[in-house]
Amino acid sequence: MIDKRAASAAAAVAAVDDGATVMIGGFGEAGSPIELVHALIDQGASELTVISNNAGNGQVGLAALIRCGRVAKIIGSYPRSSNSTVFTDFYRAGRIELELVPQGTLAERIRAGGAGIPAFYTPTGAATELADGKEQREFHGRPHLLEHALTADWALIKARAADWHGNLLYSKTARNFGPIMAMAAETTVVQASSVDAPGALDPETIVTPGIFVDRVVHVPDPAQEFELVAHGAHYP
Amino acid sequence: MIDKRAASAAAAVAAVDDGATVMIGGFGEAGSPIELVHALIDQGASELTVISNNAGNGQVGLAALIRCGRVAKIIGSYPRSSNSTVFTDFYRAGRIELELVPQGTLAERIRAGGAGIPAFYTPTGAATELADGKEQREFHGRPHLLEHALTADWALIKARAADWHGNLLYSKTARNFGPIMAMAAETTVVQASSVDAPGALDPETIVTPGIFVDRVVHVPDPAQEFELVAHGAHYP
Amino acid sequence: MNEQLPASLQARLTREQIAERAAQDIADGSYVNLGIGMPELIAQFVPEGREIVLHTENGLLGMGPAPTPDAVDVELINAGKKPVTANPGASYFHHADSFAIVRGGHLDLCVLGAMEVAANGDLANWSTGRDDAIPAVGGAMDLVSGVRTVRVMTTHCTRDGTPKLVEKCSYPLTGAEVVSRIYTDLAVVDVTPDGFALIETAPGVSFDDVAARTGAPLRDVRESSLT
Amino acid sequence: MNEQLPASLQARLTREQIAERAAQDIADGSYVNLGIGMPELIAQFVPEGREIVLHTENGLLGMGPAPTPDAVDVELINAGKKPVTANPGASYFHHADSFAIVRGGHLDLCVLGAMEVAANGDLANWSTGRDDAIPAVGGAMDLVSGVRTVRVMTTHCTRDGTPKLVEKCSYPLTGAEVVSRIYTDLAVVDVTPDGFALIETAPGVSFDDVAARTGAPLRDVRESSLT
Repeated sequence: MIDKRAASAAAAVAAVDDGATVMIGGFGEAGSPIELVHALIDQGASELTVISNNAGNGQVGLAALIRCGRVAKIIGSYPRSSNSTVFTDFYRAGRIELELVPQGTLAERIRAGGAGIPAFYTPTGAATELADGKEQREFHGRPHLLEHALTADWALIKARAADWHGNLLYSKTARNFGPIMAMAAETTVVQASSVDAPGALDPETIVTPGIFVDRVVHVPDPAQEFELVAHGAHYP
Repeated sequence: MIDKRAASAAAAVAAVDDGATVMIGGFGEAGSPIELVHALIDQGASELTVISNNAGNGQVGLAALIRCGRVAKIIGSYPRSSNSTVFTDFYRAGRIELELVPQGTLAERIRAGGAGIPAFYTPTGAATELADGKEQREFHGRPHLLEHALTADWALIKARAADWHGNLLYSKTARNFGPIMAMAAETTVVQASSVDAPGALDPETIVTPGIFVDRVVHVPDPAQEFELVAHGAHYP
Repeated sequence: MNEQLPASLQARLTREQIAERAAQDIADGSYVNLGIGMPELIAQFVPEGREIVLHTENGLLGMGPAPTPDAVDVELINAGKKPVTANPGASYFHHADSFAIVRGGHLDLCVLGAMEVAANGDLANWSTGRDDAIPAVGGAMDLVSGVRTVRVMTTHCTRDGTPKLVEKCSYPLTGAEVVSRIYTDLAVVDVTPDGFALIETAPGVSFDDVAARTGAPLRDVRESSLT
Repeated sequence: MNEQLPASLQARLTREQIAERAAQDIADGSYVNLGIGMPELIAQFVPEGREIVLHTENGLLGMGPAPTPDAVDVELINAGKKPVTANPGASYFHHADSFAIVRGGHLDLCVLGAMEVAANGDLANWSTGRDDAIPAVGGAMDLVSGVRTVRVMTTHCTRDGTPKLVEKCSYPLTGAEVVSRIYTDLAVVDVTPDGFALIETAPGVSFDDVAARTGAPLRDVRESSLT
């Protein structure tokens, strides 16, 4: 029988090793798997490479993971925001490495990682300083860059609804990186507001097929990062 | 106001030029846009390059387009089937060219065409005769082939439901190549069993966003290729 | 701006007026991405009778205006991370599909902010290049390399009066030869094979006013100048 | 088969029995793609208590058995273009997503038919290479290059008695060094770094029976042979 439900967020992330690469879903405050990231903080793994579009907000979630000194490197497109003081401080102090990737290239590299495409060419970033050190090649008379797939040991993502097989539905723009990160990680952990038996979700509307998901944690009433940040919440 | 409804299948394909490249959706008999292909036969364009997984069945749809002598070349993965005698005859007589592409590479090349990726590397087909003439490169110790994007002047596809913006839902495994062909063609024409005002489709469940679609033809009770073939139907 | 302004420049356009002007050029039925910041205002000024569909790169086509405060959904935001709504006909998709729309050339137009635009259409709008800056690029490079028409909405000069329309960008590029038209508080300027071309000024602003505040040669191609 | 068979080979396995044997090795919870033709039979023999999820490359995960004649939906078919059903927990997706599953290494196992399998795991199952053949490859090359474990289900020899397990394939390859195990009407044979290894015979079939019908050296690594 296929039942990917985990007993708790803690159980779901218990096996994360020091030095692991972890994809974390979300764009801005929408779609952040706050409960899973907090469980990862409690779990204690360090020297992590985190792949995430942003670098966290306020003093919770990914920002708290950084503040606790667990993140050696971030791969993302937009680590700067009005609420991202933790990353800014660590970056200025030379305590965290950054690989900056254009947002569409980041998304495509993650999808490629999930789709078994080791590398692809893209026009994005050609003739900019983000092209430095990258292979260039012309197609249709335009310069393109060779970009390599991104994969990860773990993906932590957030869904609106799941079933025991790991089939997922998302909520509005909180979908963002969830579906492609689920494809690209060795072990994908999902927190979902509802978790039902197979058959509960319409097969025509499933966004992430369960084959991409390994563990489902039921978080019926997830914290919204937006609200935690607005209220000045700290974790731990 | 955005209203992509076409008055008829004939009107929707009226501008197809001789020599055009046309993607035609469907896998086996599921998802074949029969009414659109028959309108294309009536319209008369010839010397077409058709991108389609299969090469038609019986004496209707794509098989009829070939029989009428309109197709100069097919790009597909599986033109041979028990019902595809038309293609077989034309191929043996040297009257049609074939570019054979592994099915997953065909799908990825079409998606790449729609996604602005001019080329990508794939392990599929390495060390086979379908690698002949292709650039090879090693990634992670395995040989990979460089494959180029496919685009088209036209895509003819079939959907279950559409709205005036061109947002689409599909039916089960008739979805197959529709969503990616819609992305990769300059002009995408859809035949849909229902066509409603914007707002009728749940934005969370839309498979093809309307931006990929140019013309929507309402075909309330489409012929099923499977049944036409079973009954020995001929077109025209 | 510290310098004494000539009377004509007292009347330069507000942000809303620039947005309104930029909106005039958006064709009915267009698919459009509006950059974070000033360009977002354009959505409010689309002329009546035209329907445009807004794309926001975090996964929504058919973005509507900001919600009323009681209708805010923190899981429905735009690329600037502000709450928005979804219009009838909207659709949600993941980030790879969203940038397939961008990179694949499916958007008709994007209007972006700028730090500098060069006379050949080079755009700089993502980094000051300063050592202490926190690097952040977002989707800007994807937009300029994928969208069919790239326009800029910006003040003509920085707060200290330095021209933003320049011979060559001093800041790191977002993309090379990508911008085709610039809307500012003083003028509408096209990027042509022969460099900047003035096609329109704000009411009461002269060609000389604009040329004096432009850091590269400016040709006058206004209808009025040609008669 | 024209030759006179030894008594032991009269008892070789039926297609259903080969399928049943292959099904024994599929772990509970596996994601599996079964090739068109003989391998499709395996789905009927999954041991009780094990749940496996079948992928069909034309866009369905969670494929169920054939429908009753009155429940056929012509828009719900498998890769062999035959009507199927969808189990609870199924999902539909387009072809690029379907082959992302294949190429991305997400399937645990595929079992394919074969024209030839070489002692190094090379597989030929898509083309006779004859001049008059209609080329057709389908998803076979994608499956063998993407799925973690590739096994073969086939008759041990062709109808005229020619071995299908060979030193080197004579037909065009589907993939190089991809097959790890072969289920036939006579035996279960593994592909090892040292070539073919017999791990099991059908009841009443001897090592010599199998070796005589195998076109490459065969080692006997059965438990019984090692005691």
